[in-house]
Amino acid sequence: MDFAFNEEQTMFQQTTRQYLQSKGDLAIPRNYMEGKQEILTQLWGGLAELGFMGINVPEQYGGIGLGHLSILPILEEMGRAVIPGPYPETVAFAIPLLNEFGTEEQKKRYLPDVASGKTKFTLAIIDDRKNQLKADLQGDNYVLNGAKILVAHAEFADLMIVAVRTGASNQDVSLLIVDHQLHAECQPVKSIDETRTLFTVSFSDFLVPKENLLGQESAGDQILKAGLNELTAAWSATMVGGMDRVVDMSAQYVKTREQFGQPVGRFQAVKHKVVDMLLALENARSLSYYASWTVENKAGDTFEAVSMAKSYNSEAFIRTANANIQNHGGMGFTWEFDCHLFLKRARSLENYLGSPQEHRENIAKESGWNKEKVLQYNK
Amino acid sequence: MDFAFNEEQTMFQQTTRQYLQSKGDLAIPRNYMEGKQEILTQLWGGLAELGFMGINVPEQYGGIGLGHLSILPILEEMGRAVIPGPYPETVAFAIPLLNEFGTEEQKKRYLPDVASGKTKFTLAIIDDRKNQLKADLQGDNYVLNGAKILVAHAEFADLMIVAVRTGASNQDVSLLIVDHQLHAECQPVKSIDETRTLFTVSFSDFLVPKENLLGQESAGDQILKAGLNELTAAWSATMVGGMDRVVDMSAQYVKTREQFGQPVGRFQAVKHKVVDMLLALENARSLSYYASWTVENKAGDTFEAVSMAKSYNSEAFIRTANANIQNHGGMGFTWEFDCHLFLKRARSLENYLGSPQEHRENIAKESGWNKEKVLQYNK
Amino acid sequence: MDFSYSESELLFQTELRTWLEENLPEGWLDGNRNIPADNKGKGEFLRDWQRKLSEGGWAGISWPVEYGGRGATLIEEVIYEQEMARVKAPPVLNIIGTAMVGPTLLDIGTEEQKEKYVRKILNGEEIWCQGYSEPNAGSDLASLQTKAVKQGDKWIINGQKIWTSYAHLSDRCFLLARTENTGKKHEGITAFLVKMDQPGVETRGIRSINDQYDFNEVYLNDAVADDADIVGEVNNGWKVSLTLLSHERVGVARQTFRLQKQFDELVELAETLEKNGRPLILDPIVQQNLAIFRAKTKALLFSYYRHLTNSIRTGKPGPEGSMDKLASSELGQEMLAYAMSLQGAENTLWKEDALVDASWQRDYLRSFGYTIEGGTSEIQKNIVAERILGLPKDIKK
Amino acid sequence: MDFSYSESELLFQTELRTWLEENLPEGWLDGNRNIPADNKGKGEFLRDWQRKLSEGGWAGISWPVEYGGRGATLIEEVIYEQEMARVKAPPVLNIIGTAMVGPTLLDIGTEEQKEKYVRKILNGEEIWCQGYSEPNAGSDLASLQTKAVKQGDKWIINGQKIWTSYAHLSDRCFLLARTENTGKKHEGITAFLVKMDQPGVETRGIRSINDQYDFNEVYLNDAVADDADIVGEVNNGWKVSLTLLSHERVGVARQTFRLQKQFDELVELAETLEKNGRPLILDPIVQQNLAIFRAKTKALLFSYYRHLTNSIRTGKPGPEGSMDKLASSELGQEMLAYAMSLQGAENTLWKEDALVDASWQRDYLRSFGYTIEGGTSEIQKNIVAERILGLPKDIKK
Repeated sequence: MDFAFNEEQTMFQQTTRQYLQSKGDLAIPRNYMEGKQEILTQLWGGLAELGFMGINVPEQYGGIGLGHLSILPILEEMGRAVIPGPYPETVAFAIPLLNEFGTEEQKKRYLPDVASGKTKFTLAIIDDRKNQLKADLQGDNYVLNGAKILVAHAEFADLMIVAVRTGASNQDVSLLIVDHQLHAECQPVKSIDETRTLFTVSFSDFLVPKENLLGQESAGDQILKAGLNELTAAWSATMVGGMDRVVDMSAQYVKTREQFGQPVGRFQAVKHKVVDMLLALENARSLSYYASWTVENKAGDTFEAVSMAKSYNSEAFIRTANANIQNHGGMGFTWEFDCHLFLKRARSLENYLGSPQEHRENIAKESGWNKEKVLQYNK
Repeated sequence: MDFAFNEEQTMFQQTTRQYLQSKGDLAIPRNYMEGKQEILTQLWGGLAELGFMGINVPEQYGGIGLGHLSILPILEEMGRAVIPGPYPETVAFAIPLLNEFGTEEQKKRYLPDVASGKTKFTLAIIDDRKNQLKADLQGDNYVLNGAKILVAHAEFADLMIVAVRTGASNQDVSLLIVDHQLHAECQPVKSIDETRTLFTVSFSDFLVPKENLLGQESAGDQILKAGLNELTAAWSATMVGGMDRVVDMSAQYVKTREQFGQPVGRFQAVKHKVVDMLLALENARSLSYYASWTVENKAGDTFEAVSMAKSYNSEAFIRTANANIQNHGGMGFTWEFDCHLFLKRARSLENYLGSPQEHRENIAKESGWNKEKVLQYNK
Repeated sequence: MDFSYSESELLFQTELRTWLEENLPEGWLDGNRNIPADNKGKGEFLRDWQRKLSEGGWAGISWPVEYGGRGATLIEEVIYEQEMARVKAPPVLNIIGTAMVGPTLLDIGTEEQKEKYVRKILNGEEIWCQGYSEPNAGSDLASLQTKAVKQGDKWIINGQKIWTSYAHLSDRCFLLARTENTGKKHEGITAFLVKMDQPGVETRGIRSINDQYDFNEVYLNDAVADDADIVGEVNNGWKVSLTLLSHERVGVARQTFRLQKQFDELVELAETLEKNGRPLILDPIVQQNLAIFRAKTKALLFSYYRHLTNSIRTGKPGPEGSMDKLASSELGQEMLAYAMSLQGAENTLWKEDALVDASWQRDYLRSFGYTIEGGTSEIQKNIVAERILGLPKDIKK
Repeated sequence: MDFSYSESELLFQTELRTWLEENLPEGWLDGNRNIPADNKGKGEFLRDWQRKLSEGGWAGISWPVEYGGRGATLIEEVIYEQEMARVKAPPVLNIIGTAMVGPTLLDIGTEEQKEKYVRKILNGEEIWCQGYSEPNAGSDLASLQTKAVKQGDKWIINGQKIWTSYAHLSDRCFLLARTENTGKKHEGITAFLVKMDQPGVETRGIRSINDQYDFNEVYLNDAVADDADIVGEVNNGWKVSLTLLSHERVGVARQTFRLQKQFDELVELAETLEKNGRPLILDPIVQQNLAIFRAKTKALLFSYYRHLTNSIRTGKPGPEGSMDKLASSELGQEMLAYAMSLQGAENTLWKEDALVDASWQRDYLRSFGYTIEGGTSEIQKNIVAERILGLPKDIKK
């Protein structure tokens, strides 16, 4: 039994932190928000150089062949600096799905390019309410019509994994690997979290070759379940990083900011508020570690573990980011100080990949508190 | 507009406080808990002498003819001293129901005796799960068989208003005025709140004269709704008194108890906790005042107002009573200190007359958030 | 104990409602409540509204009739704020002037000051701001360091203020400066009426986390004031500022009524948004949360009324205002946070892309200021603890 | 990072499980977990259990083998506590002896003290209590006033202790007393090993709010100790007491595992209780609440493990124990409160009339002690703030 980072994880963590600091730390999201989107390309190049794009890509495809637990520290560090870009989508969704469900040809085509940093993935899974995305198989191509909303970083990603309706029933969901940069229409929408750009992506008679089908046709729901579980674990880990940072920020600020001739951290109202933040962080970190462990080890309780992490961490991240603003007083209310970056990121993750309430419903389901089980119990 | 006690209310409040203090204040529930139940008889005599048993009894039946708002301050004061006995049941349930639904004969028979302190009422409305109380009309008598649980102060009350099934349907509920002291079996049950004794009351071929029917036969549900609404407002008022007292206790204690060479109330963790208690008290008082005002004025939103008071106040009472224990440190954990009396009373009222969740469901219903309204809205 | 309005109060309410219906900007009541985002457009829009209010006799209603007010009662002031919240009226640009500076000058100003300023406050000819906070004097206001030094017959003021609302749109500033450095910190402060349009005064907008620029830094570099610009006496500014703050109850009323409105809109939001084809409001969990908010918003309203009753009876504002401020700012933040949660994965969309109404996102972010400005929640708790509960003061060096 | 037990750890677990199944009191595993309520009966029952543990080699498992222990690893200690919580084993009467006094004497006791006390601690022949808190020295332990004065070759002890668990059943007390009045408060304290059965020692049970008498006041009127009864050196008791407290991690483990068990029972409660004929657990609101508790209890468990990992790696207990204690005591109180709420109008029934199991009511009331004893939550927060976050110390006079 060992519940802390091992040497390798610690190394990944330190390397990431040093690298991000060398690139400007919180200046990275700042620059990105101000329109300097080239920072993302630089960043991605650097991550690839460090080998971080291929950590869980098998060695025969140019990667290192490790698992989810090895990405965990990198994700935490990215959360600590509110890093923009589809890193989680690429390494904790596209790569594992390609590993598990991709054809040999798909693996050869995509994985080496992902590992080298050439190819970035995002995903498109939420339908426009009024314009559901459908795919008709015509000859060797799927013909796509409809739109997806809330697609993160469509501008930067080269490819996206798209969930499409390929049949009459609600269950007929298939996953396609789509080169949206060809001629899908990517319409940016404004979000309070300007470090995660969101797009509505519309397809109009858009052709996707049949060989871009990921997994079996109409097996999309099951594949998605696995992929989203890992992606959710990944984003939960970034929240731990964000919380770690706001605890640090608060602790530092209240040690130095003086009022009434005292550092404000000497007043218990402030002092204990930072402790409450720390306790929330401790919980979040524990749930994140465990969730990632169940993902890597395909443990039987992985869906429950990930739902615990996501529901707890997303609410705790909002709460601590909120407290961090309060601890900074008026300065926390300014655009200039960094406090709001964390609050906004926390909000943009709150309901992404399922709301806290939905994840708690999932805990209930996975724990067998749902109807069927209980009625058995009562017999 | 005037949102504070008027002169009359202030007078009732002061008189009650003085009277209860003269009787020993918190020694009253202490004595009662230790088995000196004669204290209740003395108390009741005193209350009657002060005219407090007849405040809302019409003048022609020996009372003063005022309304619910005049009882409010007395109830608060009783809550402040965790007074035992069925005062709310008598003045905020039996009297108003007799006033509104009693026959002239019933009023003459009961109201003067209630006003003089001779007759005390309680109520029995929860069926024993395994032994529902039913009443068969045979000749001039209802014949009662079955049992009621959680009947408060059955030992001290002379009469009880009992809800009985008088027909085949679930809606066939009728109210009877029952002299349970005759030969109903009153079995005490142990409760953590020893200031409110509870009984299981069993009836076996127990005869109740037909003229003891309160209101129409099978109209019990509607009558109960009105009666319980007023009773719930009354108990919510006692909670305000209880909260007022724990705020006082905490404020006093933390001013005098010293640790680290300081009164502990100087430490913000403690200081602000008492402020949070005060804020909860303020809310509770406001909701209680308004609820009582809607009861007296038969306002259209009275059911919502009372549910707001009950759901908020009962949870806030628990929370503040809990904080009061913590503020007293180890001493708060002793039987000897009075802190626990309030916590236990708060718990014994939490789900009495409906749980907080149920009252919030009622707020939703009364606010029209329920299905019917919303479906209309969506059309 | 009576929770209803008197006839004359109801009359006042009707009169105001009618006036609002006739005078609010075009389309306002139908929900087209767009205020220009740019500083210039916003300034003009708000000045127009201020002028309209003043012409209609609806600015500074509590002022004496002789100065252009209505001599409104406290209850009428409350009704006024209630109605303004109901229609979500545009903010009153000269609120500092009409609610605080004007009444303070009427209280303790010189005849000359009354003559010179008071009418122009009401008709919006001169907009006022207040210069209190400084970078190192936030919660600890008495530590302010902006200095005013007498040179000849002029006071020369140097320093920096922060969090000055609408400074960039203001003509004058009610400013606290240090005129004496010995003795206790709060005994060397003087209150000045300072002209904004002068070379020594420079304002710089602060971008808030909701991307608005309502607050400013104000830099004072040899700004000038006369003896005639002093309110009260030299070194008596601390007391003067307390007089001014005692007029702040109206702000609390505004916050309280805004909450009532916000709650109604929260219910509408839950009725509008759907999940799996069902309105959210049918979700029992949503109902429980709304019921909790319902009880809390109502409780705050009644508590405000109760505290007001005390003020009316005793003839002076009590420390309960701190409780109202504390509770309403915290609840406002909570309810707006819940409105964010309800909007699902689209909850962060804002400005023209907002899911329902961009004001949810803007107000949510704005709400983080509620618990900081005008005394943080922590400071309010100290005030309540010490002034209402009589608990010991914090230990200070 | 590995969340599974090694083979030898699993073996240890199996061995303990088998022993428990064979040695727990008759019917215990089937839920008949009645401990006599009266002091005498309870004392005998607990002494019997202590003796059984000791005979089986399951008391003081972390002790060196030469002193009758198993030299268990930290992880084995954790497994031990986990299993004990799983079967809700009777409390270990001599827990102060086995978990704290024994290890402390082995650390820093004299050879004579080890000889005299250590074996009798393990086999339960001598039960120990600890005399720390006093009426005016609770959170501020260093203010203790119980005095020990040297007269000839004896120390004469006078004063009063409070909150001494099981003092009425104990043979010896690990007691702190003041031996020097000058200098800093915590520099004049000495640790004594005091015999309880002597004329100068009198215990009086404290009735707790859950109607139990587990705590005591201990009155010392010319109680006597020898030089040989001093642990460490005269006036060095503060450091000795810290050594002793560092052995408290086992208590935290116990609390953490008790929570896991409590959560499972809470789910069972919700499956058992019905409303309108439906088990409460089908109520989506109940499910949400249980899911929150599920995540929190799991989080505390993993946090405890993480902190333990740190201790194993660094070879010493860290300040994280304060976080574990704080979080688990607060969560325990919360969950028991929820168990009360779930029981509806019958939630206050207790003892033989309890709706489901009287231990809910008893434990609920007991939980108010969790956040006070062993350092209040407020004190723990100070420790965490100062020792982990490096925030400034409280201002003290």
